Amino acid sequence: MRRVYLDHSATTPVRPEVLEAMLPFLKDEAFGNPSTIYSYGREAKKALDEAREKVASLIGARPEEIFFTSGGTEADNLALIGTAAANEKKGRHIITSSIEHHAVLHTAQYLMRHGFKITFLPVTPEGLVRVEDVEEAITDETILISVMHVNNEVGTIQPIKEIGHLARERGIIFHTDAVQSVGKIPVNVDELNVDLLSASSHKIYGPKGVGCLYIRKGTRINPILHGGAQERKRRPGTENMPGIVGFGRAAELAGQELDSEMERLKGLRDKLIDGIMNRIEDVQLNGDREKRVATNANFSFRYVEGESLLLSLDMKGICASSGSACTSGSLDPSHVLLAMGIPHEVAHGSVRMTLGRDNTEADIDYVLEVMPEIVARLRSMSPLYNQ
Amino acid sequence: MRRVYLDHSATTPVRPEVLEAMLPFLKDEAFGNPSTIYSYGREAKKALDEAREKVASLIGARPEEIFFTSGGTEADNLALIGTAAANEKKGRHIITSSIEHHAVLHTAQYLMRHGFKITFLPVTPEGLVRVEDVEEAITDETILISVMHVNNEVGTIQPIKEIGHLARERGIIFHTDAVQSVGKIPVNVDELNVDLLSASSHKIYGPKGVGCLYIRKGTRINPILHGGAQERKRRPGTENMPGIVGFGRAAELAGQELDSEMERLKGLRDKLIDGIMNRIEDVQLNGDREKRVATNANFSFRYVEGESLLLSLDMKGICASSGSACTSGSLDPSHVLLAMGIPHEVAHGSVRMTLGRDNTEADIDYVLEVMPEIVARLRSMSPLYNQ
Amino acid sequence: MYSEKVMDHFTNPRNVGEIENPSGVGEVGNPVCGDIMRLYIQVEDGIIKDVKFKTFGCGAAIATSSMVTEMVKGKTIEEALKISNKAVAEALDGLPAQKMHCSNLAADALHKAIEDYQNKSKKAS
Amino acid sequence: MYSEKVMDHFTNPRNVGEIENPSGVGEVGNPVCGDIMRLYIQVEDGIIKDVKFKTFGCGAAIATSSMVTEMVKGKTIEEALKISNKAVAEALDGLPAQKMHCSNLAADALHKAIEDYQNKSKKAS
Ligand SMILES: Cc1ncc(COP(=O)(O)O)c(C=O)c1O
Ligand SMILES: Cc1ncc(COP(=O)(O)O)c(C=O)c1O
Ligand code: FES
Ligand code: FES
Repeated sequence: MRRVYLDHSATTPVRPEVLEAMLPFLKDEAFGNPSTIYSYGREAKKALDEAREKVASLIGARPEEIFFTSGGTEADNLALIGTAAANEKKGRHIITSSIEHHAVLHTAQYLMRHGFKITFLPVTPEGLVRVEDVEEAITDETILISVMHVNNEVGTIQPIKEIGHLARERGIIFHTDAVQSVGKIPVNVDELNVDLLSASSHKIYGPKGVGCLYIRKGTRINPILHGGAQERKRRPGTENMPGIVGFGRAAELAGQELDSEMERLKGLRDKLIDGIMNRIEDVQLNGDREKRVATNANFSFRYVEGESLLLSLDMKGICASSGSACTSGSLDPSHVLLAMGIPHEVAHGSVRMTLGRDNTEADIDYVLEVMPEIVARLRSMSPLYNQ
Repeated sequence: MRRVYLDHSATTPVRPEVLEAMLPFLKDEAFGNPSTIYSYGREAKKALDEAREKVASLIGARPEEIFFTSGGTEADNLALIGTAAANEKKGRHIITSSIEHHAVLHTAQYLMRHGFKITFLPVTPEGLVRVEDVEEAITDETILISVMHVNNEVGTIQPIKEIGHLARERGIIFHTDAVQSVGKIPVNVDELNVDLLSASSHKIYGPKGVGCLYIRKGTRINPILHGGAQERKRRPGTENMPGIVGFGRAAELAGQELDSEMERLKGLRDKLIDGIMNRIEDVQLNGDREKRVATNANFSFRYVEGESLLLSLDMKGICASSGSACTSGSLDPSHVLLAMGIPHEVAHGSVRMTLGRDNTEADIDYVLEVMPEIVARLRSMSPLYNQ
Repeated sequence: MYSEKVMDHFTNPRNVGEIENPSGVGEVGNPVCGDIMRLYIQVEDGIIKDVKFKTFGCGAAIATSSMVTEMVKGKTIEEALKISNKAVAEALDGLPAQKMHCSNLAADALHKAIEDYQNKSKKAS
Repeated sequence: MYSEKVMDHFTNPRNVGEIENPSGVGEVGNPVCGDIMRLYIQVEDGIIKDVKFKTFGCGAAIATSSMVTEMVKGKTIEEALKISNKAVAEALDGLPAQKMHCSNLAADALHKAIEDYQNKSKKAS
């Protein structure tokens, strides 16, 4: 059976070039601890520095502003909790959006339980944060603004540059969760006016379990983990050398291929979106059509529930994900779709398809071929649907 | 030149069998996100469960009591901060020792800055915590005792079982940092009476960047990172699949070979200790000779400074580490040696050699051959030494 | 995640559809997730001769719907009333923990359909 | 971590040893890490004819000790007094940031040795 992987926003396979770069660190060739002074350790230190340069270069930062973490989640936690702890004397108000990833959302809620005031900004029906809303939300107490760059569910690109401009004017620290934008659209920390930026390796064909927080020089932030002096005392623990080296290589490749892949995937995505909309009735595209990353398509199929759609797709070899309540442990449908004002029952029938390097034109043709049957079959079982 | 790696307590190379187990997760064979429902994801979930079983089995725990983290440091932080946060209404007193790894020590100090009272227990000159001292330190406010199982610098094995017994009697949560004992001596959470136990993969020939916290069922503990629902809501973030699978395989192999390796390494270690003590004057062994892990030797060479000793060893292809001020960023010599009452200048000349799978009898012979020359050369340069 | 039995009933659900002029209809919505199921029964001489369903819901919801229709066909009303959520889940070789609530849909819809039938019968008599 | 020059001076340190009846001796302890250096000079006609050291310290401490003895040999007292910590570190192609304090040892010991020589000369004259 054909296998079509359309869940690249969930995770991506490690590229062969990346694995190759990692292998010496997974053998006894180069296993040293970079904190040690003997030759094994010095080799590791060198590799660590190189990886840091590569990641820095992808986002226009300086190497010493990159702090490796165990992933996007830890980077987000460090950004929010670390900034809150270091600046609480200045104020206890934080602004974020209602469509953030749980790594930001739940961390903000944690801070709320610890005496911080959090503004969760609304979004437009297209899934965009309004700069005016940010401006209005700012108070003298505001110490941090955290708005994601690209939304992981609907792929919308937020007005980070403009929000960053505002934050800078007001002297407020600005964080963006760029886990879904790095490697997919151009990201430059200076152009975006951000002080903190989270990225994750496994979204860009690097290994899982590694990510980083960019911290602009001079930004006040405390560590959230305590221990050794690694990562310039901001993130303790023996460095995940194979992971970090893999992340570095993945970042390097992502930078080289960014323009061409963006172009190619945009073509495939548009074909997918147009194909689905033309072939199937009662379907809507979620998220702004223009301000959208090239890899994301997100549909709601009326009268159909998302998990059963996913299972049906899986039986045809297609991997996708959904914003349905039934696939989420919490049994609430996607908070992102709800924040966009999409009714519960429509959100319930949503499917996200996210494209990547391995996808071809033929993959899209295949999806367009099987999707109508699947939807029709499920609708024929649905008590909500009347032909 | 001969290479002799004697820093296995710092980190170990990944075993070939472990790499083999990891490889499918570093290729596009099995890269799925275990939280997804399609087939790729289900395969990942299965591998995750298997790894959890293997790690659980090595320490006599149930799989659902194993929570994967990014390493030993995060496990220690989760144990201390998570327990403190969940139990602070019961009391704000924590007991730990003065010879803990920085991952515990600095976390305890962080909690101290946040209103917790911390008792740092002293140790005997042999580097052992006294059970009576623990008993005396307990108050009605005590919510957590954290004492490491095997010390990473001097290899002493602490009376965990007895402390655990005390803790259980008094209804106090008991954590042990077992990063240096798991895979090196038998560890069983029930026999040891522990509620929380930290372990790290890269110390047992698994990959860096992964570890776990064992949490006994029913133990009150809060997460320290916030985000997705992974690890039964106790540790969010996309799972480090290759790392976790590697950790699982490493744990399995460590369990199988524990007895035979322990016996073999004990022989090598005794040969090393006796050889050094016989061949070189003015040298002392640090740490109890009997209650000591089979892999550790730690010497203080009078009149010689540790870093220059390490550099000299490195030039002969020997990798070791030291408790000298000059190798530590902080420029204080090892807090462990100081806590054992070893004078600053003696601690300054200490070298730790930690044995592992790859070491042979011939390695020890080589070390015993070159060490006397090196020490003699440095002593001849030392203003403190008079032949 | 799902057992083979669940996947079988999901892929080839038995008794999908509607019954015209049924003896009873039960419709329930799952308050936890928002899924919906409608179940039709045709009763003759106290025996459930025919049963059909329509479900808007997850894989488990569809599979349990299908399974309950199989379990109930040919049973007396009394026997049918004894079919519990647990029994449906067990007949499917179990459901994942976070999906146990889905099995409520099917049994509840069945019991509502029987109630509807009994109410109608009372009125008729 | 260390430059090749540092490693060279660490491996083959120049002028290790003591001078019997030296013109001056300087001993300093590094308050930061506890390392110790002793430096002997032999002065003739205002020129440092010979110099020796003994150091208990890290690789950087030994290398800077060795380097400073090389730099000072054959220099006049005035020239020697101008040798700064920075100059020693530079002559070694630099030191890692956390090792810059080590270079203090060598220059300080030198200046102390000269001071000792000058005190002795004063007493003698
Ligand atoms: C926008 C966003 N932020 C954060 C994360 C968390 O990253 P990680 O899985 O590396 O912890 C993800 C992905 O899961 C994401 O899509
Ligand atoms: C006793 C002890 N605890 C904790 C750690 C930290 O483990 P990790 O390096 O995996 O963060 C180490 C090793 O560095 C250790 O030896
Ligand atoms: S019925 Fe909605 S989750 Fe199963
Ligand atoms: S002199 Fe002690 S660290 Fe260099």
